Amino acid sequence: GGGGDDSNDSSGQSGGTLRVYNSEPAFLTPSGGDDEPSIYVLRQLYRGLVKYNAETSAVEMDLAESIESDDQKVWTIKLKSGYTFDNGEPVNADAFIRSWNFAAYAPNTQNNGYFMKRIAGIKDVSPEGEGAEPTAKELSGLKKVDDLTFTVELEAPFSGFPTTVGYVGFFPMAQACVDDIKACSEKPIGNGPYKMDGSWQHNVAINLVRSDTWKGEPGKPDRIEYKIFADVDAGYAAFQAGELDVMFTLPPARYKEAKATYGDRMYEQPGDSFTYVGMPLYQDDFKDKRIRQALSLSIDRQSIIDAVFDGRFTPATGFVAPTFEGAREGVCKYCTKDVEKAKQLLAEAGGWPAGKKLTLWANAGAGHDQWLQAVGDQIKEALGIDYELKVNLQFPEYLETADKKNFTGPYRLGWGPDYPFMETYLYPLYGTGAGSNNSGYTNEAFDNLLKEGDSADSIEAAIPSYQKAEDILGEDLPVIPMWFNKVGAVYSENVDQFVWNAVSDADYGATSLKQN
Amino acid sequence: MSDVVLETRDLVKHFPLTRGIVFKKQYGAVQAVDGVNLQLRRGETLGIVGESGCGKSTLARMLVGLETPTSGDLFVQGRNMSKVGAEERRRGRRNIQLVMQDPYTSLNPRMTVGDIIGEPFEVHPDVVPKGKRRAKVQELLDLVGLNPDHINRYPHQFSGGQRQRIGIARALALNPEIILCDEPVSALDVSIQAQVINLLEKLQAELGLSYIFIAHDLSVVRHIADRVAVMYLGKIIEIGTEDEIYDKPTHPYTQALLSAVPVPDPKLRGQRDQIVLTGDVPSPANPPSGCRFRTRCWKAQDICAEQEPLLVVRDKSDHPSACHFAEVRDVVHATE
Amino acid sequence: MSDLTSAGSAVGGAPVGGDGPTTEPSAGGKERSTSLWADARRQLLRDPIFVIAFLYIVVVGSMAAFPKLWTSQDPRACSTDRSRVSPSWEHPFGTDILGCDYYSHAIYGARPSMVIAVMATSGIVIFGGLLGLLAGYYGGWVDTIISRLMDIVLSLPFLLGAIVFLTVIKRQNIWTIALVLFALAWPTIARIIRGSVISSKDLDYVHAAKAVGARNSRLMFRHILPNAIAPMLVYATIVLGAFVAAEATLTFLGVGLQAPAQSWGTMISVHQVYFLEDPWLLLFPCGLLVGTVLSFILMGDALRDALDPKFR
Amino acid sequence: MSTDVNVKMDALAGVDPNALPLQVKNLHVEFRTRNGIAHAVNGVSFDLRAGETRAILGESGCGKSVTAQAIMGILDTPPGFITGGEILYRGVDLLKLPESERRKVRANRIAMIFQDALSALNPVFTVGFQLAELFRKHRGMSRKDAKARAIELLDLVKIPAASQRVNDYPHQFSGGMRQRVMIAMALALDPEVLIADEPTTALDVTVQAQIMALLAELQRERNMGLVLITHDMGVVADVADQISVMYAGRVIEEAGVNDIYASPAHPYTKGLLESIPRLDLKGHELSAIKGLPPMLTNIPPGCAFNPRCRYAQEVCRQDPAPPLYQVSPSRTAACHFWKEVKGDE
Amino acid sequence: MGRYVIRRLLQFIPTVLGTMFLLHYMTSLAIQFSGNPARALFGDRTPPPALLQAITERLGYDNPCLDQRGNPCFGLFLDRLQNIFLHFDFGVNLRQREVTELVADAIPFTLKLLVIAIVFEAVVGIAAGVLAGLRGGSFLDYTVKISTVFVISVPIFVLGLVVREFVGVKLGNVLRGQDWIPDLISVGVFTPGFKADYPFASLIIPGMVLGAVSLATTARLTRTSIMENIRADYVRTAKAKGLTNKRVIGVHTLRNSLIPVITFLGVDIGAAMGGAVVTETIFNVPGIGRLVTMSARTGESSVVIGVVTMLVLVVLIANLLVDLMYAVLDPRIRYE
Ligand SMILES: Nc1ncnc2c1ncn2[C@@H]1O[C@H](COP(=O)(O)OP(=O)(O)OP(=O)(O)O)[C@@H](O)[C@H]1O
Ligand SMILES: Nc1ncnc2c1ncn2[C@@H]1O[C@H](COP(=O)(O)OP(=O)(O)OP(=O)(O)O)[C@@H](O)[C@H]1O
Ligand SMILES: [Mg+2]
Ligand SMILES: [Mg+2]
Repeated sequence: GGGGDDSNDSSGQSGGTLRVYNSEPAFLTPSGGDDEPSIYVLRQLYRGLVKYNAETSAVEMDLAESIESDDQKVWTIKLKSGYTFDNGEPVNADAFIRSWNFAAYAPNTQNNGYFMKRIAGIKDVSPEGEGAEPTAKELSGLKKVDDLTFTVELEAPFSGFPTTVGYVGFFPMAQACVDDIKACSEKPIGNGPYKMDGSWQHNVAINLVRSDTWKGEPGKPDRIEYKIFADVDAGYAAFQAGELDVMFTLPPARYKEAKATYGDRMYEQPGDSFTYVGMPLYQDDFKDKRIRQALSLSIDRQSIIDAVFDGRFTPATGFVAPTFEGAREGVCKYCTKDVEKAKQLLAEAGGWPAGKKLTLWANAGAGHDQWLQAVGDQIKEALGIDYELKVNLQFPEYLETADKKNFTGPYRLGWGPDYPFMETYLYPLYGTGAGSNNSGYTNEAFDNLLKEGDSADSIEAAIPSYQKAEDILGEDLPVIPMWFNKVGAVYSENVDQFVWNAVSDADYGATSLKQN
Repeated sequence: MSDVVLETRDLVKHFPLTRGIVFKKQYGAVQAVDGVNLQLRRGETLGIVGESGCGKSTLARMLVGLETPTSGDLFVQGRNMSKVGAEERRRGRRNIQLVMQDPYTSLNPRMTVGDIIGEPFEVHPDVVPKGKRRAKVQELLDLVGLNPDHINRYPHQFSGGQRQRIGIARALALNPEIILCDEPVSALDVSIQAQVINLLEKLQAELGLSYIFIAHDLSVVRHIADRVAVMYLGKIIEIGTEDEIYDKPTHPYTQALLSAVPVPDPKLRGQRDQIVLTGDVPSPANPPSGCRFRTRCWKAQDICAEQEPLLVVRDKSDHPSACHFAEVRDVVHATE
Repeated sequence: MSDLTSAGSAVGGAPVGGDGPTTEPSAGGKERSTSLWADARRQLLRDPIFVIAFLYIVVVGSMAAFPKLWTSQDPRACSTDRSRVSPSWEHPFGTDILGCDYYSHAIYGARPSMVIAVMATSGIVIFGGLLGLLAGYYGGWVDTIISRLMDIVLSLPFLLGAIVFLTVIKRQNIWTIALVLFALAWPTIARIIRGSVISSKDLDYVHAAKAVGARNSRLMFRHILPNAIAPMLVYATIVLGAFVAAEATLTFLGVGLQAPAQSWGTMISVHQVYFLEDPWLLLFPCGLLVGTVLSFILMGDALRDALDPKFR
Repeated sequence: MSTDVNVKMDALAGVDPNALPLQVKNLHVEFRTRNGIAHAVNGVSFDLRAGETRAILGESGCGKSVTAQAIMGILDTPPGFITGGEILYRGVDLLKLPESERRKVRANRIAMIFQDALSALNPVFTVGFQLAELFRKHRGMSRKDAKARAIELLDLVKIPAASQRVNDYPHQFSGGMRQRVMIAMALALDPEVLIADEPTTALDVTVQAQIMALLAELQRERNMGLVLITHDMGVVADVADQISVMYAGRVIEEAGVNDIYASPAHPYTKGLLESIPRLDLKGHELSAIKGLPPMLTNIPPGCAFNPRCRYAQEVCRQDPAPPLYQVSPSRTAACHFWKEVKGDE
Repeated sequence: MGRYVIRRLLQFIPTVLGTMFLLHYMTSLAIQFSGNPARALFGDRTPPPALLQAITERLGYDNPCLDQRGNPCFGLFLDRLQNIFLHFDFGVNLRQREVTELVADAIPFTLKLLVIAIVFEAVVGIAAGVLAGLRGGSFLDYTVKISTVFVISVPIFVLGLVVREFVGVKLGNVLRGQDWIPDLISVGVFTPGFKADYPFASLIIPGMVLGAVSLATTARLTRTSIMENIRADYVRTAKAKGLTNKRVIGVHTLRNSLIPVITFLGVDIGAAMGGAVVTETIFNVPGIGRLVTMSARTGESSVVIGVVTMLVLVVLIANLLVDLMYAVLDPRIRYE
């Protein structure tokens, strides 16, 4: 990070009030906020060990001086000195250890406890057994060396560890914050370039102003106002009425119109959220990979994207978002429509049970039924398999159905990366016994390739192993990749330069306003 | 006394006044009827007169079983109706039928005349066998002077007088011995009223019916009744034959009532001995002590407030009268 | 003088009341049995608004009952290749976002909308009517219990209640939606019936029937109910319309019918977002829906006028 | 007394103090309803002298109230329309006056009492308010003075404890007292003509006697003309000077009170008198008028009474309806056979 | 009067308890049948069991009865009642915020919205109804009738969306382009949604949309009521008193006619709260309706119970006020 001198010479770049769209955050604490709206605010209030390069997604040191390991298992982290929280507490090794311990300890009920799962000793603070009580309050893997140095021991080697700690869940917390977490969420004690002005006006607004305790590169706007909307359509209407400067997302159906109206002020970029149709491999009908391939071959992804989403997505031909390092096109050879081949594969697999309907699953109320219906229509047309939709489960029940592996047919789900490292698309979804492996996929070769990558010497060195693993998926199709989103943000005429970070999305602190 | 078809002994009806939601507390009662003794003989017409709200209708409703008496006994042909079972009471009720006041509301607008008059047969299927009911209804229509062909018409297609005839036909359906008429002609025009009164008299002569005839029009009552009872605030205050009441009234209230009736003869104007009462009828929820009429009575003395006068024959009268100072006074022919 | 007053009646003495003031011109011969309903029918048929509304409902009803009569297209033959095509000769209403024929959708969409409205309305009429009748007729503790029950349901704001129930029930098909609409709306009808029963149970003709010995059931169903039914009928007609609209609103709120079920509600809520770009996607189902609701309400109005004795 | 406040503030142009307080000439009123045109009033005429009581007698629906409403100018229009005739107040034709002028006549010069006092009084305002309103709007009095006058009036109509009752609502009064309040309201501005539309029909006989006595007293005091609408032959015999008998919207007989009772000249009047049971005449069967009054939408040609009339002959069934024959200098009857009727006893 | 109020308040108890139990049972069933709502917090990621369990406990969904399908969970209900009535503790939502706090945040917006809606509905509805009622059958009457009926037959969300798009955005943008229009109007009133800077002005249009739903009913009710009263005898009396037309209508007709309308408006508060669900979503008003919709969808039973219970109380109290108002407006209604 550079010093605070550059903003002074480029006059007209700094200052003003940036009004942005947001939804109501869940928690404004690093340990609790795991939802998009929270993260958007938290990233301006707090800063962590590393940050991501806006264009390349590469990891850059932020508060950390260095993050190093010999064995990819025990990591030593050295901090820069001189940073403090808004309340004057120093940002030191304790601030990080405190924060991570606090999140991990199950009785604290912090949502980001999930992300501490790789750190040694997690089983003691957040045991897995039904009704088991934690036996420790602190993670045994975190050790303070001196004020500005601490070590992190992982349960298993993981070469991508430095990429993960840029996530808000790994940001530091002040002692005062941990002492009264509720108050800290209402009026955060941050260590970042902005601090809250007043307190959180729930469902209405969150206003940030520049923090004078921040030593790093200052944010561009003097003030960031997050206007809170419950509904993206309402937000877009407000944008149209000139009440917002940045809208980081668009209502799906308004994309075309927005592009026409705000073409030059629209920011588009491939995104990283992955939508797929999972295959319940635990059902006999889907055990044969040729069936899965046939289904995938029947789908014209682009046509669905054009019809239902105004062409806003990128058809997926692989399992890793194209923006990620190591991602390749055409990993999945069955991901473009080819009816002849589909029919042939289906026939080879012995055909589909006559008269049996394919049940397509999605959770209710999120608008998935539309495109799923189109998928069904295409399968029906290509393979003559009639389908029915099962789209009435609310999200909790839907997820429980997934956890319990009770789907009776293809199901829609999505995945967003936790850190900018291609492993995030692989192990959690397809690793044997992994948390989000809903299809019940298990493949020893795949698991071994992942392990190989995890213990590679560096991030770069890990990639080839992961790519091999992805190739296996491309053949086995435990899930049918559908598409990756495309970022579509619009900004107002007041905005001079809009900054989008490939990993952490819209960066309001870096977005500058026109001065007049 | 075998010819007494209906008798009441100390018949009382109090409507409780309550308050509270779960635990209802009674804080008073409307003493609508308070100890009425009556006898009705076969073939006779007993008139009941009195001011509005004095309890005439309530009494009538108890007699036909629409209201359960608070206390007291009702004998129909010697049987105590409050002591017999529900089924017998229902059968006993057949013997007393009711003709109501308002011909416009007493007929169900959605039923045909045939259904209305035939309803008693459906309720008591043993009276007329199924197949003959229609013929019987037509017979009844004919009896009350309506065109039997109109059996399928609806009430709104008839005039008030005609409707009242339908009501009478319904009352006659079960061959009752007693017909209770609660102001049957009050709602009718004079010219029509006469038609109905004539019909009632004719039916009585033909079928040997006994009538209890309630009205507040004293002239009509005199015209039709053999005996007359005068009610005031839930009690009978004077009872006697039509001549005794009209020509020799002894209770001050009866006298005032009679004197107030305008006589359609301009020659008598200013010559009658008119007694204009002051004040209103007291509330039946809170009647005066002793004699209930004392608050409006020009003869009232201390005793009237203390002692309730019994309905008995006194020295200066030849028929029962509930006044300590009962005394004959001729008001109708006062100064002729 | 009696010979002059008796007008040749068979029995004598009592004059026959001739043809009363309200008798129709003496057409001789047959008696036409006119009733209030017959009167009302005649008046309704003379009311152009009623006739138009009624015809509209007949059309919509036939769409719901016999969709094949109106279209030969399969509403589920879709192709994303022809998504949101404007109306044309082949697709008179255009196509929807999935490229299905919008016209046949609209036709087939009538059924769920109408079935839900009709089922829920008959439910509240039967159940609400019965409870209202019991409460009004018996009074006392029966009334207390039923009234409290009505209070409880009525104090839940309708849409909120529907959202809570439907999210809980989760199976959002026409049965459950009808059930929820029914469960939340019956007290209104019960209240109406209770009111009119209370006011009509003391009518003279009820007492008259009681005086001839009629039992409770007879009094209730033969005398009280038929006269309490007019306000209920009027209300039921209006409620039918309201339910058609409620189904759409629930769908908009995400607790209504779900794909692939097709109702006007789902059509509106799926396509409302396109109403600036492709307004017809909203206009067609909305038009059908509004027309239906409007027709029901206007029919209810006309019915009220026709049944109102003040107007005859 | 406070006669000063009773000075009419608004003078009415063209008033001839010597003319009769009220004259109705050939009044026609019809109702245009869905079921056709109802001819409610078909040529009613009568005069009213100061201090005189004119009774208008007739069966239900014969047009008595409509006549009264037409005189007051409070007919519901539509459906009611005055299609002909004149209503003269001291020589001024009220029907030709503009509404603003007409309003000044109401209550000030011609007042009216209605049959059902409960529904005729506004249930949501106190009796005092409704009385005081008259003084405030017509005399421009202050609230306080108007209230004082209201109490005086209640006293005048013999309501006990008037100063307390003035703040009560109509439903808190008994039937007789309400009717007295109505009378007080009608007399408030000291009108010259009072129209009483069945003022005692809803009341008990004892109360009726009180009210009629009160009305007679007040009428005498003020030398007021009274139009008494009723169908009670007894009341008429007690109080009326002149009688107009109406049938099917038409005056069919007009005479002084004694003449009519002694020898009715129209068969309808005669039938009416014979069909009342009389307290003093017990025994003989009532002679009813057969049949029913005609529907006003469908009045039979000729004499409207002909289908029910025992004297009716061919001429009665043909138009035109019988004119008002001069029976004696002071009485008329609309019957071709009035002589027979009158002589037949 | 005080007695009456107390009695009515006592009557609330069973209603409120009944409603709470109903909601409690529904939400318990939801958990029993579809699982722990806390699970949804983690979405695609499977949470560590201990964490999930801790959160479940914190949210109060750990009662074993919630695992037994159909169990009414009386124990849990009693606990909840205790918490609510003894500690005023309605529990927390999934984000661990106190329900009381959530409601306190949201309710001012909803109340403002309701006030605007009711005032709009009352003023416009009554005015339209009076105009239509006075000229029954005229062109004006017809226009009012058709236009109001048309408004009710359009589902509120369609109305809301159209108004937001055309009035809030399109028209608003035009107005905002004019310098001479004050910001309060162009930015505050003509806005596509609620704005914290114009907490009242920006609710006017949403309030009007909300009010529009019942506008028709108000107008029609007023119309019928006026038409009934304009023929009433006391209006005739008022005319006979020589009062001006304005006074006859404005004083003698209107007050009587408004009694049923006011009753309706009171009852409508409940319905309007329901409508607020849609309006608040469309116009981004951070009120109760939006809160409860979201909570119902995510299965946050404590929020649903808490919020709806409070709403029910508001509805009941509104009804009580209406009754009292009724007594004020109509002296015939007397309470002991
Ligand atoms: N169901 C009831 N509950 C309470 N009070 C009642 C009830 N029925 C009648 N009353 C009261 O009982 C008294 C007598 O009433 P009833 O109807 O018998 O009078 P009535 O003599 O028939 O009067 P009218 O001549 O007006 O018909 C009245 O004060 C009335 O208010
Ligand atoms: N508003 C109205 N609309 C239609 N017809 C009316 C209206 N008012 C009165 N009429 C008709 O006018 C005729 C005369 O009515 P009116 O009220 O004058 O009778 P009435 O002599 O006063 O009878 P009653 O003795 O019953 O008061 C009746 O046939 C009635 O139906
Ligand atoms: Mg009675
Ligand atoms: Mg009249």
